[in-house]
Amino acid sequence: MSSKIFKSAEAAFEGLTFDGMTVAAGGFGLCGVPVDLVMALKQSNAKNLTVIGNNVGCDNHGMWHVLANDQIGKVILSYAGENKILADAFMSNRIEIEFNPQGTLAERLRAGGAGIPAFFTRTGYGTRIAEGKETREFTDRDGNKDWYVMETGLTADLSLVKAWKADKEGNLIYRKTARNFNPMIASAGKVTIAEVEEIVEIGDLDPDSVHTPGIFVDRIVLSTGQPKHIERPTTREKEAA
Amino acid sequence: MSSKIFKSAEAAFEGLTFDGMTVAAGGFGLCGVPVDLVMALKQSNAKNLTVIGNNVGCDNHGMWHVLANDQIGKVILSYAGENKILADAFMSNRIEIEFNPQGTLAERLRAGGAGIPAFFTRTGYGTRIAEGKETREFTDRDGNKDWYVMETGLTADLSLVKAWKADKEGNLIYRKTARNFNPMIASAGKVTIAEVEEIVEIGDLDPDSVHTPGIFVDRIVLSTGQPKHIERPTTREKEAA
Amino acid sequence: MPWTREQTAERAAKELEDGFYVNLGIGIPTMVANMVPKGMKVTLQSENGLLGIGPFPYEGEIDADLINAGKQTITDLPGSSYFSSADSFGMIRGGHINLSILGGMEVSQNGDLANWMVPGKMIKGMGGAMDLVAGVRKIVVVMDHCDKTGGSKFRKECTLPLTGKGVVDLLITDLGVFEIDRRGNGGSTLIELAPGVSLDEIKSKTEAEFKVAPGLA
Amino acid sequence: MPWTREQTAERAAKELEDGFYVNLGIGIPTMVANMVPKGMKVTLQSENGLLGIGPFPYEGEIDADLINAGKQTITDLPGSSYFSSADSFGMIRGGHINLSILGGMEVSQNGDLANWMVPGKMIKGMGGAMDLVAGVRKIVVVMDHCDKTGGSKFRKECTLPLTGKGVVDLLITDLGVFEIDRRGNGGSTLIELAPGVSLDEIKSKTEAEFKVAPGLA
Repeated sequence: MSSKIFKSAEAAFEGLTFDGMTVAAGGFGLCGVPVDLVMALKQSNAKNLTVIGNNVGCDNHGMWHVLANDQIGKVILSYAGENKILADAFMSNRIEIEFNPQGTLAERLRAGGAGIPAFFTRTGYGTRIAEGKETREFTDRDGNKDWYVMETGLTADLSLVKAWKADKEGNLIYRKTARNFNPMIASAGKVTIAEVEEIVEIGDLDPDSVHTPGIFVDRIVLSTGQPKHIERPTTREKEAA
Repeated sequence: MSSKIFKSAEAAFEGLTFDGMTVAAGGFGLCGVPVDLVMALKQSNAKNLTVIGNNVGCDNHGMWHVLANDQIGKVILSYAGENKILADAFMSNRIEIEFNPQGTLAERLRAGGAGIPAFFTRTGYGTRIAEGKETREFTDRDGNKDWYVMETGLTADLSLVKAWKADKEGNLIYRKTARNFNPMIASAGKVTIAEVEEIVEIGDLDPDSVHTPGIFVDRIVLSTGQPKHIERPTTREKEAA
Repeated sequence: MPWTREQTAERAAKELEDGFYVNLGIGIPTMVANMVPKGMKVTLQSENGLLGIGPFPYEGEIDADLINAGKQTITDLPGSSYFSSADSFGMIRGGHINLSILGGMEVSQNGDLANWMVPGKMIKGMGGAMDLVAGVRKIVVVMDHCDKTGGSKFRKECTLPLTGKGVVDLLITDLGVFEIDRRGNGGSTLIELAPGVSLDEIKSKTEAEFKVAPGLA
Repeated sequence: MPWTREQTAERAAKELEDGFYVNLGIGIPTMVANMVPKGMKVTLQSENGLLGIGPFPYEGEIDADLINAGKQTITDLPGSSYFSSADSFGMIRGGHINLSILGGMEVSQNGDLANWMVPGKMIKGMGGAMDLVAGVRKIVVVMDHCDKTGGSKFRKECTLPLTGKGVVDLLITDLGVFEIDRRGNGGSTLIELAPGVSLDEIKSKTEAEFKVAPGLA
């Protein structure tokens, strides 16, 4: 009986990377990013990657390191802000960016994981996003006729996700808004590696509360516990007593 | 601030039913069926209903009562077994049955709730289920070309679901395999009523463990606690000590 | 006198109704969060996966795993729920959010909205804006009436790339409020003027064609 | 001598591999659950929303909220997880289940399967069968070689309405085992004979065309 648990991010990467591969990584901004796995991707030095994620890191953080190492040929994302290297590479045509509406990107990844090759969405109809895509009219539940755009499912050769807890079956539980794109990305990978803050014993997770069933997770590594960065720490004043 | 909590299934139905309406109800066999709500649907006496569900009750249970009361004109389901009235009505052309593969039905309801008017699935290609539907070839993640069938999203005028626990926001948690079709049906209703075994205080549910966020639930009723029936009670012998 | 940013937000807050689920964009729309009338229950959604946004945390209580769509640290509330981005946009696309209040760069008289890119400049991306305008039941756009050079941002046709076509229901600027009949092809109607703003002034500053509601003419 | 039901199930169990996620149909396939070799980890999925099916419960410990796709009461295991029908069939359709073992009424030489309806009889419905054969990586069908009147159920073309077109990878009958190259159009190949069953016998009882693996001829 082979174990899904690997000693380190590097060990978990063994045999998985190749030039030209597609890698999907979870996270929204700096929240819920598998930072150790992303650094292992950098260390793999695999080139000409297509990277899928809501964003590809931001200055000095996350997937930015892989970008700065000149490993990425194309990114599929919804948001490219706060990332100077990406902006420079894009403006000088050294990288291809495929912009996706955030919900469309999330749904494309879910579809890829769920065996849905294509679906229709109203999002983006009549905009640049719909150019070159099939469009079609459907009637919604209120009887309104609207035009919809056909979008395709997305899968990845390798998916990297960040979770809060895992058990040894690979069942995952995410924490608060660090869940974001991770569940769909876990399901969309041919191989999925999960970086987690805690590995618990079989039976310690409530089976009704598992977010990602272990079937979607091939390898698990315990996070090295790098501090979590925050893009925009925002607080309020304590009211006077 | 109006409350989502109603005193009884009958009270929760007020103003919601009309002849010719579409009603979706959760449950798989007799598991996870909103039995009080289904009886309230019977009492409403609304006629010529289209009913969506994995099955429409089985002999003497659940939606069978609504069927026996001659309220249903069409059913959209994946399984019609163990239901003599349905079989008789179907064989004598008194009811229309639209058979759906179970996964296609589940996905159609999810799609309806998520604003996806249509999607493609390999399920049913080359079978009777695909007759009259658009088909198309796509390449999967392994490079295999396959033919897929276009299926449409489903919504309902009224959705009836069964959950284990609800808080006053309408956040729902289901229990074990009683979850089944309930989450998608909750999302696919113009109006959704939840029948629950326990109503807890705001803040008593772990926000990371909510299955159906309250946004999908309009009205909540506490179950009257009818005994849960089991179609095929199956046990094993205790091993000798 | 044109409305201030705060007054514009207050006008937008009048679109809230009891029991509404609402998504607020960045900037003036965010200010609406603090303007919910007493006794009214409004639940705020953050499209990165939270229903029930609470106030900003106290210092020392910030949680890196709990941010809003603008990447600010926030809190949750009793009765909140978390979900994935796919489920979040299922909510949005499926029409379950009652109202979204968003900023804009340009709005056209038939309800087109442009608010995501300026050609020639680095594109940050549309994030969730295209999904929100396509899916949310009612779209309210809040923006300055004119750009920095005095040009009208409420136009016959948008000149910038669109975020959505025929999606805006209500446009609130610092000069007034326009209803847009985006489904019925009834065009735009001026329904309110900021105090001290004349019909002539708003007409002279608007490229879009619009009707004027009775009582304002 | 043809294989018994138990022996057929045992042959099907040889398709299990360590770490596999497996969905078992009703009847003979269900028997495979008890034939997992020691030391091999196999996780059983129930398409109504459970990964990690345990044994049947002891009397007095049955739970109406915990059933399998055949509506029998079951148990879960440490490490199990529950999910919705949409997520369950996402797993199935998305190719995450390694193996499904199902019963059949007819199989064709190119891998078509019929197992859900007989025209003129009441149709119970296909339940999850069409999704399983369309989505699971490897489909093994277990069925009697002949019907009650001695007619071949392994045919050139199915006569009954299909459950899936070109979906069966391996057919195990009481007389032998056939590999079907459903993607490569390589047709069917007899790869095993039940003990005491001759090549002539299986040929005489089979309508489908098939090659014979070296060593069996």
